[in-house]
Amino acid sequence: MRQRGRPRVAVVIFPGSNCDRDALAAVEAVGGEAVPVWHAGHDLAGCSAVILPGGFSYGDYLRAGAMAVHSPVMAAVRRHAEQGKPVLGICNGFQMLLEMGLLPGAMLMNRTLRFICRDVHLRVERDDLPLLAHLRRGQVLRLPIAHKEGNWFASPGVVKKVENAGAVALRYCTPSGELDVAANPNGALNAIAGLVNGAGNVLGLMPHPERRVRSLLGGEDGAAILRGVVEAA
Amino acid sequence: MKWDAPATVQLAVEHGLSREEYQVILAQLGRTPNLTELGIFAALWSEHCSYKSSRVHLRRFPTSGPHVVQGPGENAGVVEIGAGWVTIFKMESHNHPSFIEPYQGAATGVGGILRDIFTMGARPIMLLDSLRFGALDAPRMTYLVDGVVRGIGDYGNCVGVPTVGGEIDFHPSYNGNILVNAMCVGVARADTVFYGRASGPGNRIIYLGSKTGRDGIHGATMASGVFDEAAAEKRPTVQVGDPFTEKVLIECCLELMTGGLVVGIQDMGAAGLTSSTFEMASRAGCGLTLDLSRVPAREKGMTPYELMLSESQERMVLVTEPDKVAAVLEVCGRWGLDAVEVGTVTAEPEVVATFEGREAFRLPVASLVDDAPRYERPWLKPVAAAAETLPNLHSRDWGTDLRAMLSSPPFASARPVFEQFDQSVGASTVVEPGADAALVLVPGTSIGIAATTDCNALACGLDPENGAAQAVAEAVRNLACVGAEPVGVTDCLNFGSPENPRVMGQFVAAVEGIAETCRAFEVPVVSGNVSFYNETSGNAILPTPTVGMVGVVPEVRHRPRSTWSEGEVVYLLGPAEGELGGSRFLQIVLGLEAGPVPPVSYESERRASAAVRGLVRKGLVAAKDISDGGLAVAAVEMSSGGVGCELAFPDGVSPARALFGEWQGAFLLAVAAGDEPEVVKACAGLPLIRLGVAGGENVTVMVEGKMLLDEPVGELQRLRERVLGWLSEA
Amino acid sequence: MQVEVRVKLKQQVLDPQGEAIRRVLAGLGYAEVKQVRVGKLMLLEVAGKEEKAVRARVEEACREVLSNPIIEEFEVRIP
Amino acid sequence: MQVEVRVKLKQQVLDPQGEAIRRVLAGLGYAEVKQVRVGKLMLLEVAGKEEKAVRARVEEACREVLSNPIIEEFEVRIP
Ligand SMILES: Nc1ncnc2c1ncn2[C@@H]1O[C@H](COP(=O)(O)OP(=O)(O)O)[C@@H](O)[C@H]1O
Ligand SMILES: [Mg+2]
Repeated sequence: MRQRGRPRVAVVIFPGSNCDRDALAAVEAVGGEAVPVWHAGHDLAGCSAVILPGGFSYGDYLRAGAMAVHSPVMAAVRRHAEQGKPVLGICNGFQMLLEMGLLPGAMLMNRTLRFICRDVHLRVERDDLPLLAHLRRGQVLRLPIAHKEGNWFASPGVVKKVENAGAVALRYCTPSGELDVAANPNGALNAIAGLVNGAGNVLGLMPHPERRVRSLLGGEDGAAILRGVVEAA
Repeated sequence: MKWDAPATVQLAVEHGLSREEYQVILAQLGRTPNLTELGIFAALWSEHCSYKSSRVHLRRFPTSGPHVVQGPGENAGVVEIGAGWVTIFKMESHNHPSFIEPYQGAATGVGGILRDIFTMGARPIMLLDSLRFGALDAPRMTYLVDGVVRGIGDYGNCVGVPTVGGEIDFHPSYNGNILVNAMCVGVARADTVFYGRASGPGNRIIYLGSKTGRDGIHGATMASGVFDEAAAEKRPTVQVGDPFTEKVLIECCLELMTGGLVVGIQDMGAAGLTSSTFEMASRAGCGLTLDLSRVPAREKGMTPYELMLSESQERMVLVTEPDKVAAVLEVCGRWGLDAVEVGTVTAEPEVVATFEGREAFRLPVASLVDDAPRYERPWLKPVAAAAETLPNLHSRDWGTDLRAMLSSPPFASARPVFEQFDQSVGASTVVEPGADAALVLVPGTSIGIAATTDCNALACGLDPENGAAQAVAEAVRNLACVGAEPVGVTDCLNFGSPENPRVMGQFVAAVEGIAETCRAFEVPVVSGNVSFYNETSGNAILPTPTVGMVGVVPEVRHRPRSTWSEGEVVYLLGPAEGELGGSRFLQIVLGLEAGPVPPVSYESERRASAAVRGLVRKGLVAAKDISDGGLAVAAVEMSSGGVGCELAFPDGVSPARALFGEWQGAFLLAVAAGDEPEVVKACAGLPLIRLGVAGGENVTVMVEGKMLLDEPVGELQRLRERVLGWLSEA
Repeated sequence: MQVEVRVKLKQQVLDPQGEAIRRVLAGLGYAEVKQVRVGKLMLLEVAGKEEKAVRARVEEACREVLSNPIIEEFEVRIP
Repeated sequence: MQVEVRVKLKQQVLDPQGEAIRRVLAGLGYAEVKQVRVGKLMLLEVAGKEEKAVRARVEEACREVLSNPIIEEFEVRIP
């Protein structure tokens, strides 16, 4: 049950996180109470939703997100997720959710073997979940990506499961919403840019909604996603 | 050879000191220094650290102004921008290391300039990089371009500071000596600026950050020696950057500063522990003691010589009060950083170091810093390149000429470069790379900070004084295109050997050009960097005085546009014809590197920029200044949204000068039809020509009913994208 | 003692890095190089005398952090 | 034949990745891991029967592209 006042949303800060301040500001911008939570703690400061922000936790050394998932606070994040409460992983945060097994698959290096920062178009595949309540199925979003390891991979069996379960939240697409190799920036299987878990409370995506909550900064498509998280909290 | 062995003239010379300089050292000390002391003198008296050949000339720069908080002399310049904020910025070169190992050289260049900014209490909010490479078919060149771009990206991306601008240009004079100049802009509250000062005798010296290895020993002296095969021999261990540690350092240092735990702080840059400790002591008029045995070492058996001269990255020296040491160590521990108390500030103006219980050296601060040699090197006034008789320029196929220019490296789209850089981390980037200047919001405010780097080295080679002056003028125009008013300049002066009077003459002229123009525009030079000895086997690079300019938009209400949209009216603010002297048209199309490069006409530039600035702030125009390649190239750039244009020049103009002329301080403006009256009013008294409208699939330009250009936009864009396209492939 | 951890992409996982290297080699005339797969080589200095125990611990570390079973397989060698 | 190329950072060159991994392992209780150095493992499938000739070619490739002599050293092994 929702306590009075603005919903409290935890943004976990790891050594090397660098989109944490952006996520905190974005949460506030869409009406939530943003609460910074240090990775070495053991609880989520009574927050009802969690954001794992982007960046280069532990320098992305070894594998993106691989070392961060062993931070003390992650036990609390896992419990939170397993209790069906909202969790959003952005970019490096998405990579962590994969490393933790809260979402299926793994990230390989981009097809170009290079870091890519540019706006991409994303087709919304699900709108029947609280986290995605402000999106419409088939809608095309425009958001920036900024990563070197966003090439989502899983075994054929897992890919089939993912598709059958409707676990795909966002796919890279053309401005008009078609799927097309040229519109897939990193080579991700089935152009997958975002996934949800079976219960629908854990969402991971490579693009950066927190960078697009004001038209002055290039658009507000990101606000819809963050609003979903805040209201689901 | 042992670290405490007595020095000799031979050793001094091997360290890059002259025999005369060694005699001065003997006289000042009244004794023979040991090897470690000699190494320290050699580092601090190197061109790189002492500016011994340039200092007398750099005095010509205007460095003060009503808003200047800190001019040259500190780690970076500080300027007030209102509402209690200051901006702190600097540009620095990492040319030689990047030629040896492009990836690590460029990466550690970015790391170094970031430290110069956050060491002063600022949060870095933008990075820019000004790059010069040789011909793409020169040996190793594509490898160098690729390595430098990856190095800049991997470091800045990981640290999480957006890389939002820069330049990339190509010329055979850089075949054996590329340029990598990195610029960083930060912001801080006016009352939390910190300085590199070891003040307050009794205060403690804390070493913070990565352990010290044998990296880059002699780096400072190498950056000050002509770059030849021999240099490769005495090559030190290449420094490897660790952006993760840097990111943690930034957060840790800012926390220490806001926590009131810092008296003075400085990064260990060139000549590592040596320059940081001596400079901090010198600025404070104090001295200090160091226990080198306590310095965290990465390798076994490191000597005082190595500990003092190592250039291991991601290290800081911090001064704090005795009763705050524990608190400092606690914060550093939380961030997982090594922090060790290594010494104490003393009143006696000398640095005394002990190692394994005995004195390693004792040196007077003044002799090393203040009394470092200064030279008035002989120089020859450069002769500005004159005009050459040009072939008949009537009835050419201008479309072919334009395509030739757009297919050449100097006009390559930089997209494959900057798409490897995180341009929007920080969620404050209003104008990303691709426009004339970058615009970023001060976090949590609507104050915009704009930055650009500019230098047309081709023009500087033809006429160093006017070329450098034009670089300043172009920077002012680029800022105007995003609505920003200049508040300060940093520079990175890249030249050949100062011991060559011709090169020294280029340097003196370029400094004069920058100084005069900054004075005219009332923009102070608050920081900068000189990089000499950019030459290989006697061939110097083009004189490349890179100008980095920072501007402010007090309140950003509209997102500046650099491309036009269907139906907008297109105006030329400026004369219909430009000058062909020193133009890209002569260089690329006619194969002539010929003058003259005109001087800057301050008054008209100032007025045009002011008008554009105001219109952009109101969101009334999309603006682009006319620089390299003239109006034709500016029109192509404004079409990069996929919308062409139908333009017509006034009767009687010379097609070549109208299409490809440069240097007039002109702008292209695109205006919604309804806003024309306001734009015309704002430009009253300035030359304003209505050229036509934006729209269609082609870029078309006519004069007197004759079609000069009629080219499909898509094709023109593809030509520009192709040149560096390989950079975005696996 | 010196322990060597070898982490490779699983056979069925495509390796764009290896493929890029192969193409570069082919371009330079090394046509005889038919395939390249890139992995990680981690050299650990581990305190401990008892080889079996050390190996067990390092394998545990591999499962816990050093490799990702979805895309990688690991091998621990003690020379 | 199968050829293994091992590329390591030279001993005196800093390995930030290895150090970061060591710290995390220590945090997870693997205090006995005193040092970690990360290198590249390249597994090449090379056409050719004559081991000596193949080795020579691959070593040439290592000098030319597969390693960066300024910071790395390489070793070619034919199992
Ligand atoms: N090395 C680079 N890094 C980042 N951005 C770059 C780089 N080179 C060019 N750019 C960007 O590409 C755009 C075009 O560059 P340039 O033609 O030099 O602009 P201008 O001529 O207006 O100074 C600018 O926005 C510039 O910031
Ligand atoms: Mg411009």
